[in-house]
Amino acid sequence: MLRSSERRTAMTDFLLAAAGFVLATVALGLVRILRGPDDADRIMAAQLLGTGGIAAMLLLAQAMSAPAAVDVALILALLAAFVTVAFVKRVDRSEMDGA
Amino acid sequence: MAFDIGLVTLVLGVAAWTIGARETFAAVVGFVAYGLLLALVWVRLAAPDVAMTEAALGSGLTGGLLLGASTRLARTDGPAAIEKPSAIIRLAAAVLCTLVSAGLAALVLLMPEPAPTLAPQVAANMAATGLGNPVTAVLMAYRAIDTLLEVVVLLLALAGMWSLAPDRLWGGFPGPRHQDDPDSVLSFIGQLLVPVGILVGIHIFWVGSVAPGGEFQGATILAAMGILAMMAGLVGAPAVSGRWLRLVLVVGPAVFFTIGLAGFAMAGGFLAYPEAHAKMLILMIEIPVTLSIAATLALLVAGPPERTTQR
Amino acid sequence: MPSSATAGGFLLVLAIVLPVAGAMLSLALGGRHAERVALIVMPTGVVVATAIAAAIWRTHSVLQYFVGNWDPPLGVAFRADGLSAVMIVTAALLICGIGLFARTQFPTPRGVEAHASLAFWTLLLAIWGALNAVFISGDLFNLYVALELLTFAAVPLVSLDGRAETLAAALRYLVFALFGSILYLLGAVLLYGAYGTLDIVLLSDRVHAEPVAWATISLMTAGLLAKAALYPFHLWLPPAHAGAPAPASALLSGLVVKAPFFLVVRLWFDVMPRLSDREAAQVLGILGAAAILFGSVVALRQARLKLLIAYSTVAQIGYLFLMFPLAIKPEMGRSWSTTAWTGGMLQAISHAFAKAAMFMAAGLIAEALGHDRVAGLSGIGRALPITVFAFGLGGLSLMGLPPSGGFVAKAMLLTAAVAEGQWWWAAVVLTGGLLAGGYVFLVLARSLTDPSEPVTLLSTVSPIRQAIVVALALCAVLLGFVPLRPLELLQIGRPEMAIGGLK
Amino acid sequence: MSDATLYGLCGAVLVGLGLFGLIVHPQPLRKILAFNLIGGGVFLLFGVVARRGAAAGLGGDPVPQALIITGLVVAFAATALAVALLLRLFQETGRTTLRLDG
Amino acid sequence: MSLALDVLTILSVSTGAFFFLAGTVGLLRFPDALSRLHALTKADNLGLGLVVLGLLFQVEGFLAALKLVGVWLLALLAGATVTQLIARIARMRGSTM
Repeated sequence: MLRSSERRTAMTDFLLAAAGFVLATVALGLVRILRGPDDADRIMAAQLLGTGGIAAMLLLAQAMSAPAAVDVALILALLAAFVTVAFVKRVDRSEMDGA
Repeated sequence: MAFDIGLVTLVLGVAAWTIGARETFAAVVGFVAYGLLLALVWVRLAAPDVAMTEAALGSGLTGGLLLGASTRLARTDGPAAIEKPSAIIRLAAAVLCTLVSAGLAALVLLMPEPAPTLAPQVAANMAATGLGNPVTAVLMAYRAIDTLLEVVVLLLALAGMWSLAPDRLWGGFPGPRHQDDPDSVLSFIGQLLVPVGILVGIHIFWVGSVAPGGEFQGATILAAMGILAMMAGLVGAPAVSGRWLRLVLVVGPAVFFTIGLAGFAMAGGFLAYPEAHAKMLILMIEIPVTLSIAATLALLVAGPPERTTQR
Repeated sequence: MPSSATAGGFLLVLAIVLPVAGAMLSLALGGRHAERVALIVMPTGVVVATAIAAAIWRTHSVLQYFVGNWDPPLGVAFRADGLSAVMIVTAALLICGIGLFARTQFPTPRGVEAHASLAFWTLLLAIWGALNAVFISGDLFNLYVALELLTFAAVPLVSLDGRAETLAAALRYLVFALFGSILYLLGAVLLYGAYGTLDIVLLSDRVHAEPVAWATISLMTAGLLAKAALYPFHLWLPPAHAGAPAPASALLSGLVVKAPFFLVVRLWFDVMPRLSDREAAQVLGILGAAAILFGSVVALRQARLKLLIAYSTVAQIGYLFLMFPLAIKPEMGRSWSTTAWTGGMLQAISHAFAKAAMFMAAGLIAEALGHDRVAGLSGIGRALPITVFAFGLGGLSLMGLPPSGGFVAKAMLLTAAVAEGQWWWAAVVLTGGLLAGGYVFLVLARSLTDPSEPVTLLSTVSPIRQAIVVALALCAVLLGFVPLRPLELLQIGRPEMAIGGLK
Repeated sequence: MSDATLYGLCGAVLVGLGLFGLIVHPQPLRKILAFNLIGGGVFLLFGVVARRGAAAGLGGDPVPQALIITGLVVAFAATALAVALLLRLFQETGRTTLRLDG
Repeated sequence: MSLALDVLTILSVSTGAFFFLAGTVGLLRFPDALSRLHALTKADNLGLGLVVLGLLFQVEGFLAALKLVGVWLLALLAGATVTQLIARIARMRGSTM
């Protein structure tokens, strides 16, 4: 049976590792933005990156016992939505131009 | 440590991509990702206030601004329009930049131990400011003059941007027209997100006096929500010559100046606060300043006036 | 350096708050009020500037103010020594002259708000506030914010007319300026990392010769040179200064580029005096010499009057940097170094007046003729004698002919160069003067020739505006008559230099 | 090597990368992006300075942290002004490169 | 008790991380946009949701928990926008996608 303090460090390490894993996977998805082929894929990849970033931020908040990082995640979630809408506008426009 | 190495690798990878991507649009997406990763870095560096600013401003609002710009410039993005510098110049630039990086890296390794810091002095004087967040104390008390000048800088950037409008459009509305289709997804999202976002913005601003957060972060969120509402067609952009708009823009610095000058009478100095009322006075400055910054940031994203009619 | 705030320190606060609050007010009120606000702020600002100079002159010491009563390193200090005072007074006088000149150019019609005039008056006041902040702030980061304020106010002035060329010029100016700011900021970051403060006085005690200090001074100097348009960073200047409306050109060429130069002086002489050695200073001198020769030669070949004047600015900025190899000379006597230093600063001031007068004279000529082609100036000397006279007076100072401030300044640089055995700088000063004589003569000769057909002026030129231009040009000339005693004001606050060098 | 040093090295590389982009990209929008990238690197170096200055129960020196926030806001204003200029230029001329003979 | 919570956290967060991986693989490997979209939404909603769930076992206090859930809901909303949008693009382009 692990002592409580040891378990805390183990948990911290796990949460950090999980954050790193999530980040690494979604970053891989960025390749999609390069490859395209069209804007829909790019939006999806960016969306995935945003969500992954939020997840990593939340994990970090817990691992570092930094509750303020949850507020950062909140901001990220809001601004991700904002940037997504800016994307939408872009696609809207290029669609209209194409039509 | 392993996490940090991974994070640094990602940051550098995304940065390299932002520089190297062939298409401007892909580079902009890379930049947004760069900001997101930097926000994580700031948390790792025990700077949550900066993390919030980076997430909201560095990545979010700047990202939105640049996305808009890359859209409008998109049609000229073809390779024909661009002449690349010659291989020799590129090589020389690469050598120069490697040297710069190496030099800076050496300086990082040479940084003195123990590092000089003002943290003890900041902590020792916190009581006089009545604040619980040291970063806010620096921004609103010790170095309030920086913050005051910075608010002016923002407004001046806006005035400068407006001055780019041709005379016939002066007094008109900034940014392109957004259709307001009440049934659209966008409009629905806007109606849902904007109120939530405004609450979050106020929350972030409000906790700033005791915990990470503050006026710049809160104002940026409010600005983003304002732009979102405009993009969703919920509200129209205000005319740049509107009296009310001008008032909102200027009220922050005006109150800042007034309370700063009143400091001569109250506490014997410009931007000095009497200890008993420091917290209240700082709050009295922060509320209008947040409003002004939010409006200024939103209008900076919206751009110079481009049309004379709302519809 | 006093260890606490000094009496009269609040004047420094006013010097910043007054114009900046004025800028905010004109933006808020808009319309016709913008100009009125400026017209109220201008004389008040001159009073404040004079009061600052008087206070320093009377007490023979530095004015100091700790903002919010927080002592550095925690807080920000404002400090004004003699140099700051001279620059503040110069800025106040020039801005008043430019403002009065601009009244007809940026009138404010009843009812509708004209964007160019609102922007001009707001930006004029903002530039003034930013300049004063640059001259008195004692904190390197606060100076960064002030520099950015200056940039954001100056860049839009270039493209007030909204033509494609000026938009491109403004964008290029902005890119250079931002590049400069980021290098400057990087230097400030490294300084804080090494010494834990950004206060100029505290830093001057703590900095010693080590890699981080070398890196910092190189980065910050490079950044400031990009903003000051010293060769080879001059590319942005000619189109920007030539494309702007005449009063804006006067402001940009006369004052705005002097702010980064002023900071280079602060950096080399006040922040890191122990670091600035002669070898490094030679580099600045060589760039300055290159600027003088290149700028003058290119100016000679310009077909348009405003571009000619703009290239002349490139050259005259070069002179400012000749003072570095001459004034930084620790191993020999101080006296010649003081002479060179004073000469450099006097060059900054007299060029400010002369160049503002010349740009505004060119503006009047262009308004009257509808163009500013040098080849088409024939007969303008007869049609606008006063304007051309003012242009010539300004040119006198650029050439360094007596009697003018430029003459005294260049004579001081020359004397110091010869006395210190660095004769090559003397050769550059003389060659530059000859070349300047060439381009000024080119313009004057052309305007004094008889035209093939009589000159028709598109509009009458207001005598008041001509008078303002002449007054500014006369200021540049009168600086040459100032007995050297008032120049001691420049030395107040720099104990390391002996006054005796002035003779 | 401490975490702070690692991020410091990252900042150093970012400055170099951004500088490269600033020099080699002819399009102003890419230059603006590169400028922001350098800004990120410079602020990161400052953040490392702050982190190293952790003392008095604070996780980092709050003075540089506050200055970074100010710097980020100024950088945003610069970006917005540059973008507006670029878009206006594009409206007038239809071109997006900045040739020196222009 | 807290050991049980820790185990739940580890399980939940690991599953969440796996969904992120699945989403990325789907995004990279699936042949057409619609199936990629399908993979993405799963990863998005479930991945973050499971991470949040796992963290809920660790946080103390109702407000902190509420904030975590709030973050998830906001992210869901943004995800919904994307889904709607891509569906619209698909509609506009007809069957070319």
